[in-house]
Amino acid sequence: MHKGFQRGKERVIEGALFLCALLSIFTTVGIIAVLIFETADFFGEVSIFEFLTDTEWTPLFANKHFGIMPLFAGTFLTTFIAMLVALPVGLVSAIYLSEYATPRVRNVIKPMLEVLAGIPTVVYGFFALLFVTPLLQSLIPSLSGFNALSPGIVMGIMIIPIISSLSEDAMHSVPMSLREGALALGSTKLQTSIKVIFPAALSGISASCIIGISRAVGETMIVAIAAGLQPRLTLNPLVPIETVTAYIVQVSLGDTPWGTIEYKTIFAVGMSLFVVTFMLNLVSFWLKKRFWQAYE
Amino acid sequence: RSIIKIDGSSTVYPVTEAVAEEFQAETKGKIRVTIGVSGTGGGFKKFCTGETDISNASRPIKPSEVTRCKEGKVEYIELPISYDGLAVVVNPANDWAAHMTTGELKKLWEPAAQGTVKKWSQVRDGWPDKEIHLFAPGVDSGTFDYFTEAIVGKSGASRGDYTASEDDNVLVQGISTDKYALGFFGVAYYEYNKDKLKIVPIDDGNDANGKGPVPASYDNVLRGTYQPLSRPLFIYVSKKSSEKPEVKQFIEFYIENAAFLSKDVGYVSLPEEAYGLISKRFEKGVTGSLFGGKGSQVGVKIDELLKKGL
Amino acid sequence: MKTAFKIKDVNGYYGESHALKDVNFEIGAKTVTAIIGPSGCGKSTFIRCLNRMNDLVPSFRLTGEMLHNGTDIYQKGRDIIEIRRKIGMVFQKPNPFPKSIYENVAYGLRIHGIKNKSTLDDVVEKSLKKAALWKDVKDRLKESALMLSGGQQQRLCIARAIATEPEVILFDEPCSALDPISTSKIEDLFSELKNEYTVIIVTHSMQQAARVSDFTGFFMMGELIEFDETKKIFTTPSNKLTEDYITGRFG
Amino acid sequence: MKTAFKIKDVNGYYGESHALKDVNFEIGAKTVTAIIGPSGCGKSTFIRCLNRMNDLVPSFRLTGEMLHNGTDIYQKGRDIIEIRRKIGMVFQKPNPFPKSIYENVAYGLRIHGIKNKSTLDDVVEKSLKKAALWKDVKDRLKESALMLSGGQQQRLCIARAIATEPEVILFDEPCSALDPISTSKIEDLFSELKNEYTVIIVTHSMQQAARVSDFTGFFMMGELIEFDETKKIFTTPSNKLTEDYITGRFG
Amino acid sequence: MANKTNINVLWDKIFKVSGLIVTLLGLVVLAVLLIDIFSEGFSRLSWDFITHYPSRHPERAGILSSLVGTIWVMAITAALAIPIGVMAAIYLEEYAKKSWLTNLIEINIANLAGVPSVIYGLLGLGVFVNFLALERSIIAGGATLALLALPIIIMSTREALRAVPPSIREASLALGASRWQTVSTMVLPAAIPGILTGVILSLSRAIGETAPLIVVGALTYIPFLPESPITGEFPFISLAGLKDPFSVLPIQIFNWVSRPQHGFIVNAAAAIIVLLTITFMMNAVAVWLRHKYQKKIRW
Ligand SMILES: Nc1ncnc2c1ncn2[C@@H]1O[C@H](COP(=O)(O)OP(=O)(O)OP(=O)(O)O)[C@@H](O)[C@H]1O
Ligand SMILES: Nc1ncnc2c1ncn2[C@@H]1O[C@H](COP(=O)(O)OP(=O)(O)OP(=O)(O)O)[C@@H](O)[C@H]1O
Ligand SMILES: [Mg+2]
Ligand SMILES: [Mg+2]
Repeated sequence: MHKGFQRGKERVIEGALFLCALLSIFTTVGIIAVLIFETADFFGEVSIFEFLTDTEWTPLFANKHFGIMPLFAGTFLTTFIAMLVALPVGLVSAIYLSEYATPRVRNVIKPMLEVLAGIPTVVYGFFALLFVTPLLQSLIPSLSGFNALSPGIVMGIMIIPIISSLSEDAMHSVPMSLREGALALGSTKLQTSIKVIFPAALSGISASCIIGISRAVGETMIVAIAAGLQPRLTLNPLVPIETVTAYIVQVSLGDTPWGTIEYKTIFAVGMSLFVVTFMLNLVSFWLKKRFWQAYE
Repeated sequence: RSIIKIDGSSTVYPVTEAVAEEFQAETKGKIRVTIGVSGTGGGFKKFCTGETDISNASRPIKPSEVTRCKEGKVEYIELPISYDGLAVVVNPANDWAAHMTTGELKKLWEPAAQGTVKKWSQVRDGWPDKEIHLFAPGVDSGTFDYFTEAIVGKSGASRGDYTASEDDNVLVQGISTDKYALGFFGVAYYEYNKDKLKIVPIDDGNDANGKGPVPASYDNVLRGTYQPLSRPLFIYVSKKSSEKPEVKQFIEFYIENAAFLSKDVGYVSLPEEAYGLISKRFEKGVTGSLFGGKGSQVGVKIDELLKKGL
Repeated sequence: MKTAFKIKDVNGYYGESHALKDVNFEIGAKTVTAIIGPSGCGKSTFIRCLNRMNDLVPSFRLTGEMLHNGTDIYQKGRDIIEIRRKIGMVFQKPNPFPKSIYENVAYGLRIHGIKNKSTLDDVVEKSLKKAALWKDVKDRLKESALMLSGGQQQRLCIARAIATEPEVILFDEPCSALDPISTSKIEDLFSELKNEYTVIIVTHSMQQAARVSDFTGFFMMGELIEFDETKKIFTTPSNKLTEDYITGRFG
Repeated sequence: MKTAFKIKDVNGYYGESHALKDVNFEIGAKTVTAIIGPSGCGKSTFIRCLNRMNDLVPSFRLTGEMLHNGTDIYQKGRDIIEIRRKIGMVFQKPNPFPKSIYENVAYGLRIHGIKNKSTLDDVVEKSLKKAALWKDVKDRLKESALMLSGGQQQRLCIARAIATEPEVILFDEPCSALDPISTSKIEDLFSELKNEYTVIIVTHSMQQAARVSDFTGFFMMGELIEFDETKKIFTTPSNKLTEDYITGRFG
Repeated sequence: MANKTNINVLWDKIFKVSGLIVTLLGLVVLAVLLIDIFSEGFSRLSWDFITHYPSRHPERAGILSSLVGTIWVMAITAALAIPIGVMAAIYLEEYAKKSWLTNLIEINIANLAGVPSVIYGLLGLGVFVNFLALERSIIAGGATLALLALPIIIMSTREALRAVPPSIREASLALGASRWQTVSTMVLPAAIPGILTGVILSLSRAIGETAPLIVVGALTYIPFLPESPITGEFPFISLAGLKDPFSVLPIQIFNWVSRPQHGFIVNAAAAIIVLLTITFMMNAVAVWLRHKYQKKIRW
């Protein structure tokens, strides 16, 4: 009887766990459901072809163009800059904290870095605009007051703790015996870290990078405040741009009437972002499977 | 205890907040007022489904919203509550743009200007041959909408290559650090940042609205001489809610104190007599929009409209 | 005979617990020295001190001197990397890297800057052969080392350690997971190695110690009870404890 | 003699590679069975199949039948937990939990619902004594098991496995890291255990197999070459390969 | 070869220094930010500031309703996101067999981490506010933020679980422990440090969010508090407050920074200090726990 009870309990637990995992699917279904009707409406009025090929995005102007590319260019650009900052700094910090720092130092620095992740993004937005941009302007005179560069950098700073903390955890939990094995062969700490610990922790490190990139793609307030709200098909980081996310908040909190084609753009834009990131995730998942799994 | 639910424009928010604050104090918190800020559009969405009692709006209701409210069986009373002037400003170091005409503003902002009108010298001969940097609220805001309507003649008809921000303080910041900048936003932001900005008086070529260039100021807006860049702000009250005693009490309190409180938060009050008309309008429960449900109109005098609308 | 190591008054502590007590002896260069003793007596602790591996255990503390080629390993300012490069080690629990078999063996060379593919190939093959693993894995060098059996992993770690040709090689129970045939091959390796290298082996197999080593040290409870030529230890030990241990029921 | 296990046409694969080939034999209840064979021949693979431990290796696949007390372990719907509870195991690489020594041994009892402190204390002490570890650790039961020496960890894992008193205990090279004295104690344990339990040992020490087991199976390259009474295997093996292996230079 | 070694040792030393510098870089930015915020807002911090409702007078305005709202919402978010996230991760890492479904879930979770927060707002509006009829309440806001926080918690928890050596699972299972027993007594405790890192990062993110909550219906002006969770009558705990309307600090901050009067900017800075203090306190518990667990285990 006890056994039956135990087995039943296991079943219930597994079921509950499964439901929790399934919640993510429900969330996605929910998001799609929320977006799909308005998106369909939108595409009833605007052709997908125009949406994908037009190089201008001006749905709120009298002369309307519905080309998504400028928004994606903005998102791509800021994300790229953010990762250019966050990846090296985050990973170097992670290695430093995990392999070099004394436990004392690590226990102080790591939580402090994590505070960076908890600063409201509005604050970062103003930091980018009022501090970083002027600073950069003194180096690059041609930099506009609003641009992709400075919010990109600031976003990178915000993401540093995500990458450094999660990667540090991953490296920290690599068994001691591997470190010993490498050191006993005369590796320096750096070699041990890069050639043994880093690959052994690759799964966790790559997860941290994915979270970091996702955070950059989804980040809103920083770019809304400091990047300029000017959709522009460019990869020049020195001029104002607008990202997908900035556009969505702009409209959803603005004065545009509900239910109009102008308003529906945010659903179409949100949906496209969803689809694009999903495809990117699909690719990265496939790459991961293909190249890393073997040595896990 | 009952709750009065208000939502809508962030521009109107400070006035309504001030009224609510005083109202709470007066009623000793017996009647609760909550205010959300989901934009004029978002506000109307909730309003038209009957979720809120009052909607803050920085522009008159638009056709699609009229339809929505009809669908939701919500009748509304439109009440203008104050003016907002749009100040055109430049950097204090700008020693050439002493005033501008509406024609020049149009030349600068119309869609055709995009990519072509790039220098100060193209706006008026003799101005420096330097790149002009434009700052304005986001295309999604009622302020921008009104400006294009007033200057270019069609709402949303504008060049797109200007620096936009949803936060006017950001524009202040941008203009105050850039010698070749020009921008516009609510006059309150000029009033509180006078030391960092220089105002550009505007000449609309119509002497009835004051002869020559007129600077944006409380008095000029109030007097109706700062044209065409003065616009009214509104609250919309659901007819059904207005029958509730606490909402009625609140609105009456609102109209009574709007003049003083809108000044207190940096906006311009409507002319004295207008509030009397508004009060009547509310008492009578006149529904529908003074603007025919078509959105903003330029150059209208509120008191005249109100008289007509009674 | 040259002296490779000179151990002087070494005491080792894990926090409070005294794991090595007043150890004093000398290890000759180009000899095979066996360290024997009951489980938990401090053999691993001792051998891990020789290349400063115990530096990684935060609670560990050492006093006394350990001279290698005349200079103290624990001297301030000593280049630990250099020490570890000269003094290789095979650990008690096999610890292959989560890389391919090939990369495991090539690792030591790569970090020392050798990139030439054919050199690497040669060394990998030679080392795996010496460690008696070549036959098992020659067709699967690109596979993950984690998929090897316990004994194969142990041999892989041996191959990895000898690939870099250090001066001294420390083996912590290298044959514990090996069958007799592999064991015999590894033992042959020891004899071969001692022509050029100093070899120190921790082993719990008395026969193995007797078979392969020139000198034997017997530890008990952290103390070095006796150190002498292997022949002497196994025939006429001078200490009663040693005698008891080696004449235990199991030879 | 009752049959504990009946292995029928068992084939095991890691992905493509064929690790167990057509294995067929029976293991008697309350006997000690030794599995011997060269490193990498499939001993661990085989023994890990007996309590379905290889289910955890995603690439592993098994065909054939493994009957325990007459029912197939791999039958659909079998309660794996029940199987593992009845068939305990000590792994090749010692794998203590990152908990205290006491909790390591008590764990099996706790998960079976035993909470009584004094029962736990008793069992922990008894098991540690049987595993010849009690003396080493009796004063530090609350310390982390990760701080034990290699051999101590191995004995701890033995103590942990016997604490729950399963019907069958599988030992994968249980004495590999042990000195002769500890080994002899563990071997005594086997003889004691077989009065009540079925014991299966993977060992690479021929002497050990000869000393402690009633039956011996010899594996090579995944095949069971010969299975018979230990006496027979070590005196008159019927297969040439077996003979070669056991008469190798090292006994 | 000796040369090579020297170079490598040199690199090692260079890294040791530059690694520290790079690590400190983030802290420098943090310091600049904090100094900036503190110098602006510190003078405004007072008991009055914390215990007053919003006002049009900057010097009289306070954050009471949004502070309480933030605490409520974060409590809900943590209460939902942590258990659900950890459980989902456990399922995926410890139970699920590789199948198209689990692969899909995995990709999907990574994808959800990149969905803009406003869209979560739309989701919360559709599902919690409208479909589940929770109204524009604390529970709807908290649940929305929980969805936002979930992907990070799930992903980091999975990695933390994955870092626990398989041999530990084997040992436990071989003793006849069920999967759940193995997970709950062995794997989970060993993975706690990593899980807590994910919790810290995700809650830190959630606490600063503005847009999704505005969409869900958080208010800006609200001169009263949700019903208190502690009541005078048995059972002394009431969850009625969950259905109350609310505001949160970031919304208050967002509103204040866009007001023309400088006094409000100062208020915003002061409110940011309060928000950061809450984040600190929330994280401090997690950091302390993480530290405690991390010390215990070193494979
Ligand atoms: N997880 C795995 N994936 C793929 N191949 C494996 C895996 N584990 C073991 N093998 C291979 O299967 C064969 C049998 O391995 P097994 O571990 O059973 O050997 P063994 O007899 O226990 O050897 P040893 O005495 O060295 O422990 C070996 O060739 C090994 O490389
Ligand atoms: N990291 C550690 N922290 C604390 N005590 C330790 C640590 N490592 C080992 N010890 C203790 O120090 C003593 C000596 O351990 P050591 O590993 O040197 O033994 P050993 O001779 O190698 O034994 P075995 O043959 O079992 O491997 C043992 O009692 C052990 O419990
Ligand atoms: Mg040892
Ligand atoms: Mg094996």
